[in-house]
Amino acid sequence: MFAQTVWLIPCYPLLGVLLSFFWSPALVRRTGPRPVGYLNLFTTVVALLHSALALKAFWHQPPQFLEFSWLQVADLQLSLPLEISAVTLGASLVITLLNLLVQIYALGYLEADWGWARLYSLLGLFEAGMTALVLCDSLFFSYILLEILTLGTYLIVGYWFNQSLVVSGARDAFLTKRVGDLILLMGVLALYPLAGTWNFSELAVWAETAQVRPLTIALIGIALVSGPVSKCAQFPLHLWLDEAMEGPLPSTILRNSLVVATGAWVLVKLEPVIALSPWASGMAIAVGSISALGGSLIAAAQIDAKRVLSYLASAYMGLIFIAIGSGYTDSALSLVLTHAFATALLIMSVGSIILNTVTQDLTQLGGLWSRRPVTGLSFVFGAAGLLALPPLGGFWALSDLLNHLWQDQQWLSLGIVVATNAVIGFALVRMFGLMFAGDRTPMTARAAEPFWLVVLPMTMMAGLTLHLPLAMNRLGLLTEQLPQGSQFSASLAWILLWSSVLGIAIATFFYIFPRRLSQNQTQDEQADAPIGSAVVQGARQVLARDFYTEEVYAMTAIALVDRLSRFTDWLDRYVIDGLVNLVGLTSLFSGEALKYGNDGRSQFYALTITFFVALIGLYMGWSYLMDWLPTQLTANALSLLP
Amino acid sequence: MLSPLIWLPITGALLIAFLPTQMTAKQARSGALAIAGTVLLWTVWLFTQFDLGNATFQMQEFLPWLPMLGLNYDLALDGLSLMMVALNSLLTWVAIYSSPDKTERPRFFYSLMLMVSGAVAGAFLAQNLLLFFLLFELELIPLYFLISVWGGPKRDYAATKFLLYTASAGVLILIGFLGIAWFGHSFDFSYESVLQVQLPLQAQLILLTILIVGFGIKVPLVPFHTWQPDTYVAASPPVAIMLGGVLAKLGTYGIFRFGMGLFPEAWSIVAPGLATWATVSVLYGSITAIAQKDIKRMVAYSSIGHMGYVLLGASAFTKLSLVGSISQMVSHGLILALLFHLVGIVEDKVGTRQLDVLNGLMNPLRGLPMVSALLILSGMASAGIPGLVGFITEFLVFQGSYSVFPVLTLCCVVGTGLTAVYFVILINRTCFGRLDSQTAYYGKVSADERVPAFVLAALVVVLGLQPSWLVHWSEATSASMVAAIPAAETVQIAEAIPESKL
Amino acid sequence: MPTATSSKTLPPSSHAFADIIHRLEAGGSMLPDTPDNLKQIIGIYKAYAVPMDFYWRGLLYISERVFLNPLPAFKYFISDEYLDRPNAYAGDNADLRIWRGQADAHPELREFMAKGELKRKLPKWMHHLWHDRINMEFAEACMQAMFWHDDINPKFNAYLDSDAYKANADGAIRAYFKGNPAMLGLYKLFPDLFLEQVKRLSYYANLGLFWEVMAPVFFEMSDLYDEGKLTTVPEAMDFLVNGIFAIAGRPIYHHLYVGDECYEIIPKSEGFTWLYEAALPYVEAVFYRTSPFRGTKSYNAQAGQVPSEPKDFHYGILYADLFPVGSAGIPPTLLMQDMLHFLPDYLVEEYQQHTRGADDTLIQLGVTFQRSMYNVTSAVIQALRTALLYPLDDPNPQHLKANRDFFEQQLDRFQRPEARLKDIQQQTYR
Amino acid sequence: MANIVEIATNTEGFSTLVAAVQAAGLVEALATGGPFTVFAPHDDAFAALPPGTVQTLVDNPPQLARILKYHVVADKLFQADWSISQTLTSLEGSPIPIRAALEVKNASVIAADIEADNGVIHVIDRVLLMG
Repeated sequence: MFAQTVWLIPCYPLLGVLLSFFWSPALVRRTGPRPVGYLNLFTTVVALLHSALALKAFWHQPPQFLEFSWLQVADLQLSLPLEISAVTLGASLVITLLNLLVQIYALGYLEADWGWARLYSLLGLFEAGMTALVLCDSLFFSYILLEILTLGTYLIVGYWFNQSLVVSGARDAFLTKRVGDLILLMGVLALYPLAGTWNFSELAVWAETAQVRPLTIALIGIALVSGPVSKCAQFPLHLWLDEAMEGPLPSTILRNSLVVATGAWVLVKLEPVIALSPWASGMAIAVGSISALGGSLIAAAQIDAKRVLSYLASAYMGLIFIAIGSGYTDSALSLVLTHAFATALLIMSVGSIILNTVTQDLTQLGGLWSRRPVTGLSFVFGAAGLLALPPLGGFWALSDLLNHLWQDQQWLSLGIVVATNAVIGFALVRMFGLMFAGDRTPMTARAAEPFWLVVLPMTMMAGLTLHLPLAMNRLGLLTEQLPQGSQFSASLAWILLWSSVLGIAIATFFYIFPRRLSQNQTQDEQADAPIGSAVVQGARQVLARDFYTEEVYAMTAIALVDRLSRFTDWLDRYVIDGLVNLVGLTSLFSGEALKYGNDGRSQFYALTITFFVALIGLYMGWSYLMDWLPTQLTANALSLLP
Repeated sequence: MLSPLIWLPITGALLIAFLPTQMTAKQARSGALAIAGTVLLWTVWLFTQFDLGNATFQMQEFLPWLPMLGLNYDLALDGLSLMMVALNSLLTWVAIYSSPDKTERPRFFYSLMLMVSGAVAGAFLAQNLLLFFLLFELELIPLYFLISVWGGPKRDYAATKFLLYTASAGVLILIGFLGIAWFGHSFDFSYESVLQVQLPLQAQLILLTILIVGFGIKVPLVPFHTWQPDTYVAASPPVAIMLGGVLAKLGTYGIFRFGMGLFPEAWSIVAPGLATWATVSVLYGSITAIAQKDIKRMVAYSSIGHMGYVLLGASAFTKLSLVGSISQMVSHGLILALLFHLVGIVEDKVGTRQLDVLNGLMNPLRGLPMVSALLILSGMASAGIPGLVGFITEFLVFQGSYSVFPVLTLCCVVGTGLTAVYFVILINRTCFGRLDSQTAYYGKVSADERVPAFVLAALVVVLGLQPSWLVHWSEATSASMVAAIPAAETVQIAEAIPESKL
Repeated sequence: MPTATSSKTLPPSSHAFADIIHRLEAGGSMLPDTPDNLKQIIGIYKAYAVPMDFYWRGLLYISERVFLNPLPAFKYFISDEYLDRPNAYAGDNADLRIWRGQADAHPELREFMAKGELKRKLPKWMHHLWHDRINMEFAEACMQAMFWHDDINPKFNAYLDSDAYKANADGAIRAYFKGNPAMLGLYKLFPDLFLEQVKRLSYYANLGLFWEVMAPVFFEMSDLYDEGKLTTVPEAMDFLVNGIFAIAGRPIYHHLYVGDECYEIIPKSEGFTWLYEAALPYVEAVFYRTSPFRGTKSYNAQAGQVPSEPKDFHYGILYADLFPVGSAGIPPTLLMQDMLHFLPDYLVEEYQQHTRGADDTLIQLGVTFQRSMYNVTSAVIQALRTALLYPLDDPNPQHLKANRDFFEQQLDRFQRPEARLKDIQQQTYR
Repeated sequence: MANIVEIATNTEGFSTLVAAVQAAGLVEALATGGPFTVFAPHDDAFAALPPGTVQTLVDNPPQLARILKYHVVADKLFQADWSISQTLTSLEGSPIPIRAALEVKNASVIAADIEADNGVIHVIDRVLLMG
């Protein structure tokens, strides 16, 4: 019963979204907007229960498929297929569960906010969109949902629209994701004539026997990978995630843990198609490698608490891209899962700090450990969950990936994964040190743990992160590599563990010890990198400014579109319309400026049109003329012959 | 059955204009609205009578008029006409509804609006080339007055430009029609008999080119478009709705009916060129829109881009792309009308359309929150966000055209990306941002101003979620049009291009 | 010095706000004295006093009863005892009887709590969930501002960091968690976690005790206006100045009640006074500084929009842009909404006549509130001048010069572009 | 000679001050401790305060004591001693600015250098307030 009605799962939050409209501050005047929060909380709980019960019913069952017809036109049939299986229902359970916690967190974090109707309707939209995405089995509908989520991102980042950085952040998030979406759309358009289907399951079957020209499939594969590149905030389309940090923090939790992973999910589903072309999978690995290492390095140099975590999300997604590009979809899904929980927890704890220290500047924080131990411990658990530190989830997921890479002798990727893990460890411990160690600062002089509605979901999230390995074990995500126990597996685990320890140790040495020893140092000295040489400072600056990606964008793509649009505008006004305006000018000089209807002007309109008509006529008949003229000429020429 | 679509508005127009009673602006508006509403209801009834499976013309009406000239009163309806007539009836009602109560010289204004509506409906229904031409020209005069009397600054300039361009279009179309008679040696201008005429390919090409250019001016296609931004900007919002929503469709309708329909062989030859032209139009319109500072001008350029998709679908002439193109005409009409209506409200309340000046209209108490929300909706619909009608029609065009013109189709997809760019600029500047506390004492938006917006927005959403209600009407017609075009060329192109260009 | 002969007046000020400084020197307010301004500010004092009557009771309830409850879901559901709790400065048994008015909760407040805007008697929790209630979150935000800006209340904060306080708090915490080994264990593990919470609760008490005084003052002003006894803006200001002095010595303390047992965390005998430890820090923290609203400022560290020093903060009501009230992220909306329920009829009518009437009353009353708080700030400035400097009619020109320097120094803070002092001089700013 | 309290009690015009000192429970300290410099506000100074001010203070002895302590410096300073310094530190802890030869903060000294056993009294015309 719960299985056949899984299509209802996205409908509950969607209903909440629709009802939220009635609490718009333009409509509700005498009472406040809070009921909308409770309402959406309720629909989320219903969706969560439904997911859980359906999952229970589907445990160890083969997947089932449902199909809803949407549109049939000409020779195109669009129907919405749903895949109901333990995996999709499990994903939907994770999504609704995290949504529930985030929505509770938002009750506390935004308790003084008046825009709940918009916030909760958008959170609900994300919930509905993501549950629909994991349940749906069609590339076409996945594309539709991703596009709608792109719009949702625009609106939720633009939530505090009074503020200018929010507005530009929303813009950039929308446009960057849209670029990815449209490249994906190109892939979607191109794939159908070849495969004849958009259903993932049928695509997988098709891919087994597909005979396609290498260039064609390479281009399609690259297009299909490019869409998720922007979703998952991979280089070079990663900047939006940083700017999206202007949005309200609860939405950030959701975005960094789940929404960025939607791209990875689609990519996992498309893996058979991508594997058809070494170019496409190579691109996934390359992009993932750059993002993993680059993102974690950038994160290690940020001074903004939220932005450290945003770049770490990029980095972790990079690891997932490596996994998908190399064909290990199971590792990729484990990574998605562990990342979602750990990241959500990290952001929740950072939000709990920001909420009552009024700053997210790491250089202005410090000395919070003794007074904020709940948040501190949550941060530690989150960091441990993300890193390869046994027994938490990140360790198992990463060592699983590492094992695969070892078996396939992907040494470069293996090195990148290990190095990234070390850098992530460094970045997280550095952040921990800057926030919690040392003496208190003017910003942290008074810091009590905040409202219980913030702390409660945070501690629950911490509990979930700690118990994730057990759940993964139950789900069979760990079994694959644990029983092997062969030699390289164990040594790999050690390598991984040592890389984490190395990163942690270096950061501890630079950011926790000095702050504990000499607490009299001024904030600036403490905050800046411990090593003072110009080269290091320069490198730090490059990293802190995100490799100057923003500036590069501004000088390239943005400048190009801007210049081009100005040019065509100029062209339009002065060249195409200019033939007309020329007369306007002559008449201006001859003192007849305002006589628009005069004959000279009309003649020029006519002249312009005639000119272009002749041109277009020539163009339209060109191919024909080319065929026709020679024959005529030959005929004439022949006729001239005696 | 079809005549009321023409004669109801025209009679109404005459009544409002010449009834000797005194009439306030409000009464004139109510009268016009009642007539437009009746026409709209009549159109709805037509839908119930329409035979979906029938690809040929339906509900024919015939009256001999001047048979010696080949001119007869000959009306009929197929899927394409039905969509266009419906759009006309709806947008006429919306345009009249959105006209402010305080319009000057109201009787003249509303009778002209109804006149335009009746003439346009006639043009969409005409089964006789000369009748089409007459009605096509008839609509021109009232519009000239609507622009030059009730327009904004530079209205004379814009009206003259509009008149001259459209008149030139008319001349070309007339030349084309007469050319058919000349080459075909028959002076029967009824559509059916013209269809029977066999013309040499050479003549077909010449005539087709002339007609495409003639109608292309109306659409408009680059480079014949420069009248359009000036005119849209100068025209008052209701007139702009008629211009952009309905009259532009006369151009694409003409290309479908009298270009593709009459010269299928030549069509298959010029199609690749036409598709390129359409793509250039799409990219040119979209890119130029980005640089605009005036919302109306921006929307005008966006319209150039969106009409390009219609032409792309027509050039590809697959069943899917044709259905897509016809639906795209409707969806573009709805979205454009919504945009112009909202811009009209913004201009009325805030007193400017300049993107550099506008700010923070999302503010729930002092801004225009509902208008902003709908502006976002319509902008996103135009940018092709799924769930709204703009997406599915564009998608059908793309999917239908991809197999024929893959590279050009992908270029047009880039065009939708550019659309997103300028609509985000528009929304960011108008809706987002902070209200200026020195100036933000704007008036309230009345319920009357909201109704048309809600109606259009509801259609945009409902047809976006349930597109079969939009696309089915034109399926049979599209199929029969495609069937008329020689298939060999199609197949040849379809196979040649993807492999060579991909 | 022979100059102090005929003219005791100083040459005109060259300050950017010279007009306003001359007005202050003449015993006026920063707010121009117009009948419309008077009507607006008195009306809003009334509308402010009713929710304030709830705020102070709620704050004391939380600090004295809810205390360290880890899941304080019902902390806003104050007990009847606190609703009936006699205001120390109103009612027949008041410590000081200079303001009339009743001791227990205001009848309009009681009616609103019972019926709300739904105008229906429903259980408390239903009104609560329907958001048909007083926004205590606003009071907590003010408290948080006072708590967080730790440089403006040196004596009080020094005591919070003292061993005596630690010992008192320790006793209170142990008593409160008596028989709860889990929380006691947690306390043993993280003593600072709990101590910091108690410090914040001390600020709950502080602000509650502050507002306990302001509520009857505002009620009295509204009554006097209705009786025709307050006729100008300066009179309204002087009434406030007198009130500030009358109550200046009121003790600020923090007690905890476990059952009937009272634990003195900050005893009255520490000598903390209403003026020095509550009123002045309140004005500084809430009127001037607070913290940047998320809806209007970016917290992005790289953008540098948030000053790195708390003393450079200037986001209080005197600087606030009220036009975004009602949008997302603008916390003063909470207060505006609370006042909306209790507007006197003459203000409702006034708002109907301007801009969008009922549609944007929230912003209009916000602007009014800003005007009224400029008047309160004027009262504080005049009171400080009285306490620390010289009478306005002092014969000694050097004393007058000192007064002027003081006024100029105070008004310097409004030279920031965000300050609304210029706007409130115009009646068209609504 | 007599101690500070005795002098105040026996001098005309200090009844309010004396009553306040008694209410605040400072008699003992002022009578026996020392040496002190006391800036003693005259009765008129108390009377000049807005209504209710004194009443509230008298009702709350610790708070009153704090205000009174602001008038006391823990040293024996004659006018010649204190008038050359910028500020004095009061018993309450806050500084007392000296603005001119005969001005303590915003109060003027009416009678200076009244010596007592355990200190010196200066009579001022205004109640001093911290801040």
